[in-house]
Amino acid sequence: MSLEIKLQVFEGPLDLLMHLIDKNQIDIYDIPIVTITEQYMEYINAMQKEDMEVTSEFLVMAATLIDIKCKMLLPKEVNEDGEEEDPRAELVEKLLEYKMYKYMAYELKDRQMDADMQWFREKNIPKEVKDYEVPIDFSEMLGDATLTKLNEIFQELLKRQEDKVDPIRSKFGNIEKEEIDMDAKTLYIKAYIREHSKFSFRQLLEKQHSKTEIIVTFLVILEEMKLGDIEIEQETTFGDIIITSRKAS
Amino acid sequence: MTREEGASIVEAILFTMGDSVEISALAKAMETESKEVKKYIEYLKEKYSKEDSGIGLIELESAVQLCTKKEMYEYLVKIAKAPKKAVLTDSLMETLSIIAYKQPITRLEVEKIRGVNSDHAVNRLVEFGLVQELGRLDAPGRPLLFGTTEEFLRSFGVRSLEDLPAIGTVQVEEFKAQAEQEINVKLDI
Amino acid sequence: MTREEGASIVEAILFTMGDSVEISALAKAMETESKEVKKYIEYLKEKYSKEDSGIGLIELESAVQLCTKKEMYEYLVKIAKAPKKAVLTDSLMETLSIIAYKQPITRLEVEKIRGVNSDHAVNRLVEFGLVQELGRLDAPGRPLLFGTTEEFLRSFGVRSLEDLPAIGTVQVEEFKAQAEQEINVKLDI
Repeated sequence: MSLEIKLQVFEGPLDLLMHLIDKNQIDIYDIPIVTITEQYMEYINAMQKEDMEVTSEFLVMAATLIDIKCKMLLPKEVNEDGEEEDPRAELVEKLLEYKMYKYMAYELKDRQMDADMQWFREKNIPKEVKDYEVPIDFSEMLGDATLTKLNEIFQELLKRQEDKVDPIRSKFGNIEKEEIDMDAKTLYIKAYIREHSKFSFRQLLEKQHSKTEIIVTFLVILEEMKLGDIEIEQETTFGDIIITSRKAS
Repeated sequence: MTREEGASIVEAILFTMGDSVEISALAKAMETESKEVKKYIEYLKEKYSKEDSGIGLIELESAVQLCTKKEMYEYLVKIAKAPKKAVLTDSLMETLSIIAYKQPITRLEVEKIRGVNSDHAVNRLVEFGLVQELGRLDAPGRPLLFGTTEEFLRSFGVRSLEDLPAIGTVQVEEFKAQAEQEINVKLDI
Repeated sequence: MTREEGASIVEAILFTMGDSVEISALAKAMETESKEVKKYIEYLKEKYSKEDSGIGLIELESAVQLCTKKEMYEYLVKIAKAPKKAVLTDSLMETLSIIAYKQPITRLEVEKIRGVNSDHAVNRLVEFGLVQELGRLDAPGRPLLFGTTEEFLRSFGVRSLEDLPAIGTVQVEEFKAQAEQEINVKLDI
């Protein structure tokens, strides 16, 4: 059966299916799956010929239709309640839900056209109101700030200055200067790989202290793996990584 | 404060602000209870219902806003430029209706119902100010949840989400009847 | 068209336009005579003169415009200018104390003492009316000099700057003693 569809663009596979169902005036609860699948495939083929974009969603639906078609040929499956299961049921449900929202979309569009006739106005604040400055409630602003407090704060500041302590940096914890020589680190790890035939990643990390060192170690391991000098195994997620060296002497 | 005075203040505030104003904000400015403000709003609604009023009042969830009456449209278009409204394509309308009825909803759920990736549509609706992020779902990947905005209510003449056109089994039954009728028609030919 | 209908149309048009509208333009949109429009305007003026109206109408030469009644300004201020709560934060207090004791002082000097950029704090204090510009320093760049205001004296209950609590070496010695004491206490544990 040839299908005269002027290739129109559908929102998606469900939209196309709805179109085919409407066009054939089919009862959505009793879809002749063979006919619909044929027509659907015809459309997809036509789309491909016309160089239209056939997105993966259309192909997934094609697969679903063919799957349903196959199941229809097989003896019917029976569910827990002993009822026969219709392989089309899930698709029908999907189509109905989609159709419902499509219908609601039209309903909303009507409402929108109606609401478009109501107009609003721009904000228009009179100059006097715009220029008005809210007076400051000084007693509220000061709160418990007294002259004594003001004096204390200033004394504190002077003291800080005397101590020549940077008020910001003094609040930081201890910062250790890190000196990592990347090249040296890389050489060290490469040497380790040559010296050990099999070792764990954790074992290698034991000698590394800072975050930067660990990151460098990890990167070197990745690099070595890429070069094929080592092999890596990890049995479980977050488990230890076992490294086997091919270059070990 | 008399009802007339109260109503005049609410009117002045709404007129000046143009935009919707929360009833609680009105109450605060007027140093009174929201309950009282609602009385003034009722008074205004009655006043605006008269023939000599070109203005109306719409309620949006817990806020109110002034607007022109629909009957005035024909005169307004003659003198003023129609406010620019976002043109919603079918795919945007579809996505919007799903979000409106199923909110809060994730992108993935919208996609499941439509059968196609809907990220672009959702993003456009957010750009148009009709849809907003509501937070994140407490599930793997913590996907964003979307819902409609106040602008949605205004644009679609809906007072609150409860006011959305009813949806449910009735429609489904109607579809069924329609489908059956269509088949009969076919047979009749 | 009844007077009421005419008035409602004029109202709707003026409401939407916001700006003033020529009477002749109104007449054109309503397909009537200016003379008629003037009658509707009279009707509106009377309607707006009632107690239950927050809106008024102003006539400008041959045009008309809607506006909020002046009596409503106090409420508009409350809603349009939600006051930002003025609070003296620690950083403002610090800056204020430096300006109080070291005035006249430039922004740069304040920054040197506090060790952080204090432009924002100085500006806030000026906004609050506790600090004012005193002039410019005769130095490269001619930086502004700041000092406290009369409001500062009033707020802190000081009659003059000489009345500010004394500060000097005595205090510094006290701190030293205090600090030593603290260390001893620590050692005692």
